[in-house]
Amino acid sequence: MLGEERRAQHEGALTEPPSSRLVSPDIRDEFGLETIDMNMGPQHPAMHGLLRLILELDGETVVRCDPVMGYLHRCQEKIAENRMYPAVIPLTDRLDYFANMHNEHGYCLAVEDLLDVEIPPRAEYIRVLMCELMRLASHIPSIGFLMLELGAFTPILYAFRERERIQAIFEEVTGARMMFHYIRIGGVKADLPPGITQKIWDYIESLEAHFQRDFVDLIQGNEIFISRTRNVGKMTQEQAVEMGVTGPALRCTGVDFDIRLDYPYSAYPELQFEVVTDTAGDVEASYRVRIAECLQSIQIIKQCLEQMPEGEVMGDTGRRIRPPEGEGFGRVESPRGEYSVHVVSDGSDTPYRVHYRDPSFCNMQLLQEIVPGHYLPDIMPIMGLVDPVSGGWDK
Amino acid sequence: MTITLPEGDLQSRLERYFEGLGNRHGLEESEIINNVVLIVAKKDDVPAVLATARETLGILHLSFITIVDREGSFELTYELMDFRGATVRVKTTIEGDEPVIGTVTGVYPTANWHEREAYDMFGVAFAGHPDLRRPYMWQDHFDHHPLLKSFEISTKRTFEGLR
Amino acid sequence: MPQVGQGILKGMGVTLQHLFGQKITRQYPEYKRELPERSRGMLTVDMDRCIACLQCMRICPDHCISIEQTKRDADGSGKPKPFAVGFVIDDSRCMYCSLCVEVCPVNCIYHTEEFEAQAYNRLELARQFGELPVDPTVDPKPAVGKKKKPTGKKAPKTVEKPRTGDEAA
Amino acid sequence: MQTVLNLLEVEPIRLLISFGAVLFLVLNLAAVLTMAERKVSGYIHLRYGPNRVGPRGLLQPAADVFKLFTKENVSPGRSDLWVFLGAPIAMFIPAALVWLVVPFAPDAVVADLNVAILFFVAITSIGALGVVMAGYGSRSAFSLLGALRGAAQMISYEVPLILSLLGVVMLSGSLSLVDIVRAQGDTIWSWYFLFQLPMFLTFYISGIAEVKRVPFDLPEGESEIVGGFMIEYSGMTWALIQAAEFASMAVMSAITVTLFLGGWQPPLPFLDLGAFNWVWFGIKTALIMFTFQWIRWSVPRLRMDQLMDLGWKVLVPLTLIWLFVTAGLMLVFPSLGA
Repeated sequence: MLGEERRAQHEGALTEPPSSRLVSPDIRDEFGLETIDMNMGPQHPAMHGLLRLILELDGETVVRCDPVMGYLHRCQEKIAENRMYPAVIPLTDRLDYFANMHNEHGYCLAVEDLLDVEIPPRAEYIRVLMCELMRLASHIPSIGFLMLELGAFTPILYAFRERERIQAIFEEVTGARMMFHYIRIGGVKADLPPGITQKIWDYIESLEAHFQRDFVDLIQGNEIFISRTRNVGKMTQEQAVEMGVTGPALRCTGVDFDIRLDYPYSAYPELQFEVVTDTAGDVEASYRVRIAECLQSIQIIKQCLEQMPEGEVMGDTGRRIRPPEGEGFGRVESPRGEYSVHVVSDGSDTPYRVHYRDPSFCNMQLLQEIVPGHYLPDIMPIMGLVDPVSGGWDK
Repeated sequence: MTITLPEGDLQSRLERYFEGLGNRHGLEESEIINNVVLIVAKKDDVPAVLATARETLGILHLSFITIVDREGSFELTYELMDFRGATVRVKTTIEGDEPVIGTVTGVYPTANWHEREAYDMFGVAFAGHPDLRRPYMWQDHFDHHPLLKSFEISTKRTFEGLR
Repeated sequence: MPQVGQGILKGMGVTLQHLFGQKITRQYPEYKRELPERSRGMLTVDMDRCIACLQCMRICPDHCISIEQTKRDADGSGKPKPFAVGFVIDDSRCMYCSLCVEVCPVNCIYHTEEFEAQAYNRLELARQFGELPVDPTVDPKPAVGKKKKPTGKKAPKTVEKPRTGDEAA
Repeated sequence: MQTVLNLLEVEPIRLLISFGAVLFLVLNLAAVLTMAERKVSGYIHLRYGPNRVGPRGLLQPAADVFKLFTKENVSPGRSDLWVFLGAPIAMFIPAALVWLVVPFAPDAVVADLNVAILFFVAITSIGALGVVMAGYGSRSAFSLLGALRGAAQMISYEVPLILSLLGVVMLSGSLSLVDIVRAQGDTIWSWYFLFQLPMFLTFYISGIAEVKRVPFDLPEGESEIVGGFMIEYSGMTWALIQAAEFASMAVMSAITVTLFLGGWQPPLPFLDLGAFNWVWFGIKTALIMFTFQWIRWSVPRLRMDQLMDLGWKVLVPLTLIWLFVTAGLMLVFPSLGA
């Protein structure tokens, strides 16, 4: 009984008249046409994580798209309120599990903002080095996912080969392949192990050697790829900005906003790199932006390895981290966009409030906006454009 | 349609925002700290302050909305970014057990989901919001708002008795 | 489209190269990769060295360590000291964050290279180290002491108070 | 012994026995092809593919069949059961029937029909029926979309498929596949794929579309409509659909080889193997099937409207133009015709 009631209420909440029908209601009634309601996900083979899209279809054209989240919600913000400051870092790893390093970095920046602690330069360089490797390990699979969604299975395996090799580097440096817990408040956990510099250097060179072949030649010129992605998910700069989109999804419309340059943090002011933009604002443009950002990341990693200073890797935070009352903000450019952390302290050794602004969550608003009017198969490339991660939007 | 990003150097922009917001609205407090313009506004002024920021001053990006439960009152932080290094942080406080504040979705459409999330987690209602459903929690039969300090979580082991 | 099919043929060339290329699969159960020095596997405890300071139990974000503490004169010095009679690590909860390893003052808890834990029952994953078994389902002492809420005064309405800094660090 | 061989001379018995042999071949071919598919995909993906069951994983198909036989056959609660269960059969039978007219070697053909091409065209069209039955019977939005796509796609691609056959028919002057192979001669440059290159490409592309493989696997479309018409199938019914897919893929390659690549004919006269010429047929068919798989693991999928554009706006005009060119050339050089 409860179930029936719940379902009725639920349906009532979701079946408001859609704003833009493609066939006008009069014609629909006259010919007795009906739209199909379809649930895409949460257990959909190509869906990014546990997302449910409630779709209203007119034939194969989407009339309304309503993302439903919460299938992976762990209330990380509440858990963080009950953990000591250092013990929150391994939890942030679980947020956006394709960009763990950036999550840790954002949280640590926020707490360091509260503490006013001096970070040794070597630690800053190691952080940047790790974050850029992480960006590679996130952008390359996201290109693979885009292709997987278009029906080509092969690029994802080449992409995961690269991710696997980067993870091997991470394992040597941090001790874990995915949930690193490496960046700490005040620095990093440990110095780079001996010999890893050469390994990273070798890996970067081998990646450069076959990057063009495996991720550009295989994909970029393919006529089917072009016809599936060009002008799909097209958005204007204004739309993207209004929806609060950041990251490659914003840059592919031509807005050159990159936190690394505009709100510099860590060692980025000392490094040379460009913000990559494209003008088209469609799925193909976002692919090109990601490819170019990978190349930029490779350049940043090389500079980091060359300019790496010597010295300590941990600032003096004291044995027990107990920031004064106040607020701290940390903001990093994660592979998906702006990742911000807002930490409120009440003077005790657990945070009073932690708020994560995850790019996956904010970018997903785009779906409601740009999916209606596209065909059903176009939803998947648009998901590749937005590239959300389940752990990110569900916190 | 292209957008125009703000011009001028950081300091002059910060001062422009500071004056632009301070002259139009009766602010409780305002100051510039590093690259942040910190504004404390009255609850009812917030949509107007944000409208000024968006339309007159051209600050394009609403980064996030944070709510802090101060047990008895709620503290809201609206973080605005102009894409070029300056940040405007608007703070306000809502008193009372049934907090209501005006929505800013008309000014910043991206606030839509941020406000939904805030409503879900704290029960802060946003008057005039077009679609105030809960994004995370169950849409019905769940009357709690988990991030309130009064919502206690247990440290008990969750699999007790599951075997 | 002047060069129809060129891109597809180029892509097919790439896949053909890989068809005859070196394979990268590791045949897992037969071939095991050597783990790096820092890799974090399942935890283990050297009970002889443990001084039952409860640091690891407090810091653990998942509350996966439970310790039963008594006073005992273990080293025969005539002075009873804290002694861990029961020590359980619940691997079904552990997330290998190594916080406990870092706080341990005598380095008696450490990561091994084991990572293949499996059981039919979640409770079987709780590994006992002490003399007495500890029930992992019973709530351990809260990792954070009863703190929260600075007593007496109400939390400030607006933050950005001048930072004193003496409390930090 | 002699009497048994004599029995083969009796037409109905010969037909039955040879049909049984062909059915056996088709069912085994499906198993072998799944194996080949997985190996090829594995090697392209830098993996090894299945390599645990038997030497180098060669017994994997047997294990698969055993698993699928023992699996429960689940049908959705509100499905139209007879239609639901009939669909795999309706898909499999046409794929198996076409083998009746495929000439493996000069005399190794079950039924040398003089209208074999018509038979082929008619039988492959039935395949669409199975797809529609599957989509309708399983009562799921995804299935229905898949079936609609499948029906639209298969019917649309019949047109370029048939048109591209006409050039061959005009050149050989016969509808019998055996005659067509004979007419192509035993040198690689006299086969029809050179002169009829646009027709060959059209036939090849529409063949891929007809057997619903990447880049034309929209009815399946696992990343958008999950599994399309076959989403609700499990166990042996699913296996039958898979077998039908692989059998139709094999039959499409065999027909391509027969029509354009000289069938059993050796590429050069001195390579003639006499009674073993079916080896040439096998090699060519395997090659075509490999290209199917190679394409499958290299390219993404088209969208429905682009698929239709390709079919109606590119392939149909192309075949029509080349039909006129062929006819004109045959008028000018009468020696081209058979």
